[in-house]
Amino acid sequence: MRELLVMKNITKKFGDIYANKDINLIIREGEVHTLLGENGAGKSTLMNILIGLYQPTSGSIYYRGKKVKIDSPSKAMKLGIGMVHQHFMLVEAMTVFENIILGVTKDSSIFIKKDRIKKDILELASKYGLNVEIDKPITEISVGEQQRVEILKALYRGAELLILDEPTAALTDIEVEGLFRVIKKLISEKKSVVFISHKMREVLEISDRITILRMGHTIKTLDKNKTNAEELAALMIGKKMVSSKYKKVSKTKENIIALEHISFNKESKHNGIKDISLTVGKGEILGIAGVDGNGQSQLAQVVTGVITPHEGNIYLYGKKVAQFDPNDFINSNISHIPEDRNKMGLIGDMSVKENLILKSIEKSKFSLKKGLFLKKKIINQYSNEMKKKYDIRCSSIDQEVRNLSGGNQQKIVLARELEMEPELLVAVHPTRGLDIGATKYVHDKIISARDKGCGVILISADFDEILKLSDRIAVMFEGQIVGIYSGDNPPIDEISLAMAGKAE
Amino acid sequence: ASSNSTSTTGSTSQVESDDVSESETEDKTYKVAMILDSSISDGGWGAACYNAMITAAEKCGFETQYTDNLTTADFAPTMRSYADMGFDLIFAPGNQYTDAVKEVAADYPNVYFALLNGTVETDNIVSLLPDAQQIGYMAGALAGLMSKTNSIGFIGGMELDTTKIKLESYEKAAKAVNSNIQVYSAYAGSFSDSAKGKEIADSMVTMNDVDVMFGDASAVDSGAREALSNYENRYDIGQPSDLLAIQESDVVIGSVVTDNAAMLEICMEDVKKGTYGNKTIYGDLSNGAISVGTFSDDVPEDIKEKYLEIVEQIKEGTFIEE
Amino acid sequence: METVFDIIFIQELLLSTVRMATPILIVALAELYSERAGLVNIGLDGIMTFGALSGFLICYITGNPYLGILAGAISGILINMIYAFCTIHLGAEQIVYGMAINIFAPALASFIYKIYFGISSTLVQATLMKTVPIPILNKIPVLGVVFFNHTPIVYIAYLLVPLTYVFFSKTKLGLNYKAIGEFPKAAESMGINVMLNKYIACIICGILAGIGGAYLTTAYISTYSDGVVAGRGFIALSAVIFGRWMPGGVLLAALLFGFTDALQLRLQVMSSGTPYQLLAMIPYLSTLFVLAFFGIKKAGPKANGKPYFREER
Amino acid sequence: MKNMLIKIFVPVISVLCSFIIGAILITIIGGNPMEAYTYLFKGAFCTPANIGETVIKAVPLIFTGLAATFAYKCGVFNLGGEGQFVMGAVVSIWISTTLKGITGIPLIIISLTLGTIAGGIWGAIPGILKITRGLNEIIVSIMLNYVAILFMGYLYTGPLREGNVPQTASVPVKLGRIFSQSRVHYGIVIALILTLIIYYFLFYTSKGFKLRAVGLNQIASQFNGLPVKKFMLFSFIISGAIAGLGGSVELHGTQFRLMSGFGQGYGFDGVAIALIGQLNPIGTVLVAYLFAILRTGATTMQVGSGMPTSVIDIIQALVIVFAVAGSAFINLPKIRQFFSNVFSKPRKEPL
Ligand SMILES: Nc1ncnc2c1ncn2[C@@H]1O[C@H](COP(=O)(O)OP(=O)(O)OP(=O)(O)O)[C@@H](O)[C@H]1O
Ligand SMILES: Nc1ncnc2c1ncn2[C@@H]1O[C@H](COP(=O)(O)OP(=O)(O)OP(=O)(O)O)[C@@H](O)[C@H]1O
Ligand SMILES: [Mg+2]
Ligand SMILES: [Mg+2]
Repeated sequence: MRELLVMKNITKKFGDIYANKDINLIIREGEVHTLLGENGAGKSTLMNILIGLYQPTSGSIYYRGKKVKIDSPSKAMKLGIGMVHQHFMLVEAMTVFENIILGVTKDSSIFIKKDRIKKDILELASKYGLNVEIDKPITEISVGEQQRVEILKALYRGAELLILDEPTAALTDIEVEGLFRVIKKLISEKKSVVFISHKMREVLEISDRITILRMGHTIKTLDKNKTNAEELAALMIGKKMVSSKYKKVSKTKENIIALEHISFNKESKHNGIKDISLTVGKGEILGIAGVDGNGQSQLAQVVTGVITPHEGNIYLYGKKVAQFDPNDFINSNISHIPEDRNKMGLIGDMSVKENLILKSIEKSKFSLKKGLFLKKKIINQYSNEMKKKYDIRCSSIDQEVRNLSGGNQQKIVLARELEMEPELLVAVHPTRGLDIGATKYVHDKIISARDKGCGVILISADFDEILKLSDRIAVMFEGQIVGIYSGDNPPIDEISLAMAGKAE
Repeated sequence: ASSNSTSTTGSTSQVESDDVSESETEDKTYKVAMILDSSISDGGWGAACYNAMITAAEKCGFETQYTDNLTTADFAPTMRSYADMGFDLIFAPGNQYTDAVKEVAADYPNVYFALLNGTVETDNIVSLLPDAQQIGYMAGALAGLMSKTNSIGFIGGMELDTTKIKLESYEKAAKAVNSNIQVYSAYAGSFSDSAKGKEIADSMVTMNDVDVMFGDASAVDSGAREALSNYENRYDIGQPSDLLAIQESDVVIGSVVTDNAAMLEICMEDVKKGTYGNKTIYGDLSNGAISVGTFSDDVPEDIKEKYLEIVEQIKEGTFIEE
Repeated sequence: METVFDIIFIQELLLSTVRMATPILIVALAELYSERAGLVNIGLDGIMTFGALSGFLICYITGNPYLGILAGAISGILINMIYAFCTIHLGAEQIVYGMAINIFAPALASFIYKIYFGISSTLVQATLMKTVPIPILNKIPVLGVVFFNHTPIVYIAYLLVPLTYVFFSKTKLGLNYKAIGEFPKAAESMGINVMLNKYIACIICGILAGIGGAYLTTAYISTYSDGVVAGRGFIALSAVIFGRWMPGGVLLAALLFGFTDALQLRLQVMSSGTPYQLLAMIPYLSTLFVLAFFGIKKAGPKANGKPYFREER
Repeated sequence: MKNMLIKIFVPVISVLCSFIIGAILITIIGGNPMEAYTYLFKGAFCTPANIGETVIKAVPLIFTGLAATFAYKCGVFNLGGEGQFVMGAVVSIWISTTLKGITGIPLIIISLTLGTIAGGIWGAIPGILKITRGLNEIIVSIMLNYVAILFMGYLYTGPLREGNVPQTASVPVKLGRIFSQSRVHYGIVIALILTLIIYYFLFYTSKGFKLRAVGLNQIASQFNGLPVKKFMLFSFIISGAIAGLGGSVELHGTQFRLMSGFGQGYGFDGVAIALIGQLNPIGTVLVAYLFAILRTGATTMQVGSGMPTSVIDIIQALVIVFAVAGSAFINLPKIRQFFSNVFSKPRKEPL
């Protein structure tokens, strides 16, 4: 196979930090090349250099044998490089259609020839099986669909080299299968794909070759057929990793929370929840399985007091909730790992320290007289303790969390929520975007919280995760609970059908 | 620029005594400064006052300086700076400066202050008081005589006391010469928003058929004149300068001229003689501080004559008995 | 006295509304273009003042008001480049630079005027732009006078509204432009040149705000004095928010300001007993009431006011 | 250490730059820059009286600057400082001239307190409209500025007018002067104490911490149990109250009565000062003082050198332009990287 792209000795510094150091990467024509590495290893940075968003501190890029300087994304587009970014690059105020044609200069007309372009896009979409509702605003489509829009965007620009930075992080298994079909179709057309994922199963399924990055360095490039999951994991984190299997428990009698006929309907019929009744007992994990976009977010927000249900009641420790206010729920020992850590969980411009004590600053441990005096020393000491205990990798506890990698950000949320010693933990996509080490870490923590008697509502689009952790599994479809199954030897096929709305 | 800054570092409470002795020597160059809250290039009040100072200073041999566009909070500090800098006379053209003048004057007994439209008399403050009533009467009489529609207008900038007196006597005088006269008035809320002046005049003409206007709002008045120039037979009376003597206009029919220079001259002479203080210099028709400006051809001879007669009565105080 | 609902009264009121709304409309459109690219510019008053001065000056020198408008546009660009460089390239606080322009530009204008014209007891007059009635249309009763008997700048201002609408919702460039104010990083990753577009936004803003100022001194009145702009820039700023960042809305807002101000002046003339300050509050209070009644939750372009650097996360 | 150096170095360079351009300008119009700047320096620092004038000038700017700082810290854009400042003064003058039977310090205290409350109420209006009706606070607070100023105009020409000048009566009791040589009054003490209180509140109490959190990320704050709307309203009210107190202090300390132009421009000055001071109360005070130096110095410079007033405004604007550009410049990612390359030991592995 011919070489399509060569990155030679790429180095990128951010401030004092080397995000990439002397990285070498060769992409061949018609291959799926996977980048594997821990959170913060420098994968996204390297790809952002390739797409022209970042300028490398040093190093050179060769495309089809010619040395190129990619100084802007439009330059990359001209070369035929397209990228689906880890964080969606979608303009929320616009429709799917507008997002796809943004910045495209295919024909010279000033006006947008809507009907013709739409036809083109829909043709392209059906060719690759990317099903999108083209006239909907971005805010009204599900995460999975947003992902498809991102891919369509790149394809519509005619990418020959498509970079997919963690495209599967927010997708369900069914959606992942769809994505892989797209990738295979691209490969069959002699196009190349750079694929980034933390999920070993996917990596082994789709890749041709795998390059491992660790701490900004290239460790090794391997042939998929000549390696296995254990070797990859070991190369990635620099040591052997033991995967764990968790034991399941059965439901106790004591309910922590009980939902009775809860309904919430905000905008569209897809966006709400309907007549949900659930209980979560002490020391059990209730997994909520379902295709993302079936009301899971609303469910999580109802049980943490962020939104007020329109109908139905919630009982906490047997007492009816009168008023929905996040603070009351926090005071009732309910912890929340929200679905979007940047938007909902963390104050990006505040320090690690400040985010760690965001909820507990007025506790007598950290302050006197209702917060009139803060015990700064104790706060510092506590934060450093947390940094160690939860292995939060940051330059200091005073670093702004905005600048941390996703995994480390998630650890801060986890530390804050678990240190409250909650009686109910609501965890939404707790490992989205995390590497295998961090994922295992989060799983261990959730299990140990359960073992201490905490009830857990685990909402995840990752079916494997649900199966691995849940003691009971509830399936959500279009805002309703369509079935509850035991987590011990669950009927996987039946659940899958239920998730797709095909339960009998 | 000033050259004798060496002796001006005196503290607020007392100006150093050698300044005083210096002021008694003959070859001293006297200096006058003016402060202003609007712009001296406003083509109205500010410009008129500035020009008055220049004229008077040329006659009396004073050096001049000015600071314009001041905010209220800066009145006093600016005058202090002038006092510190060795200025002999400070000209504050408006009664809005009264407080600041009083305050600074108390701290600088050897610096003299001339307060236009003021009502204060102390050892070092002299008030200059052009007779606003006479100005209003003169404008009102001319407007009343000239109006064919029996509607006349008035635009004020801000509700200054002098403005209110002018409006009041404008109305009285107009009614005295033509009992059918209706007076319309409005305030622009500004001395500089010419566009608003144009709108006000326009609405007065179209809505109330006003055909003669008088204004006390500087640059706003020039906007009003522009509106009037769009119509036939609509006139404006100018003040405080003799507008037709400076610029041609098909709208202005005459001006009520206030000669602040004459009053300032008296102040400057007093400064030189060392007899400053404790008086109010009235400006009116009798001492020439107020006078009739150039007429335009639109004013018929008979009206002109009649008007000059009335002005004579105003001067005598017999026009409208109070 | 005439009745309030006299037809002439209404015609004159509307005519006055159109005239008074025009400078606000032009400048509000300037701000619209700026904010759509994520740049909040509160220096409109300053740019207008400088536009007013240079427009007047050129009109005075050449005797041609149209050259005056052109000069206003060019000087608007020049002044706004300070803002552009500091906020786009250096990512400095936009509000501060707006403030700086509001101090700087009027001072410079005042300075130039004094140097050039000296101090005279009347304001210097230049040529006033003539109205160009639109044939046939201006014969329509009432409306003909109200809408079709103005200077070309007025027509252009009102034409800009549909043009702006078409630009933002029907053209590719407009779509790309909007994306910059919403999510510059996404726009950049789509191959749109964010920096360039932001500069273009500043140029358009400078041109329109400069024209808005020059309009005052060449087409509205024919004199310049310090303070001619009289806070219209801030009203325009409000009009953009009021108009929900849409050209049609901005037009409505400008007309509302113009209408209430025109009405207020007429009320003053009619009722000399009422303190004028209370009547002068009408435009501001009615804006507040209209807003409070309808309530707008729209927040405007998402990245508005935020600096953008390509390599920042 | 290196940060401190840069932090001091850059403003100095920026101010120097603006002075150089100013000097060129002065030379062009035939002035003598050295002489002009000497006056500037003298005007601001030379005598106790001049230093006093500078402090007096800084007082209202500190208040409006703090008002803006407080609001911005909570993420709300209060552009209504001027209106709140004016309303504070309006209520103060009304109370202090109509309240019978109370004099001396108690009257001042009552007057200042009610002025503060008035500012708070005026500030609450945009806050309430924002959290209940979703109105943009910028437009509401700008409209309220105009209303407040017109209302003040109505009062001093109408009901509260005294004598034949359109202005109110003078306050019966004035804030005392601290030194005999200058007009500096106790307002500066109030301003500085307030600064410390705000500083302590924002950075050393839990409520201040939460308020900052709300200012930085409202959604996350809501998810983490912070009462977002309450904090926003609270910060509007406090911001307005600070400005109102400022108006009241200015009235009792320097102006003594209301007249045309009272409080003009202080609101926007405050916003600029707060932003240049990096939304830090202490920074706000320093920048307010710098503004005051420029202004008192500028008055003397103008008076002494006889240049048009506008030249001074131009130089002032240049100082702002350069000072802010300077600090923005060193905060540029590229420049920060350059500095870190120069100053720090190379080769640091990623985390
Ligand atoms: N714009 C930036 N400014 C400063 N530091 C950055 C920036 N982008 C990345 N970094 C740092 O560079 C390092 C590599 O980040 P990068 O996002 O490339 O990691 P990654 O391998 O994609 O991780 P993940 O799996 O979490 O996506 C991290 O330490 C990160 O904090
Ligand atoms: N994989 C998919 N294929 C096709 N359509 C999908 C897919 N996933 C979701 N959708 C559709 O996307 C639409 C919008 O979903 P959306 O995310 O807005 O709702 P939601 O997820 O229920 O709400 P929330 O985000 O609060 O969970 C729905 O019509 C949903 O059925
Ligand atoms: Mg990444
Ligand atoms: Mg969802």
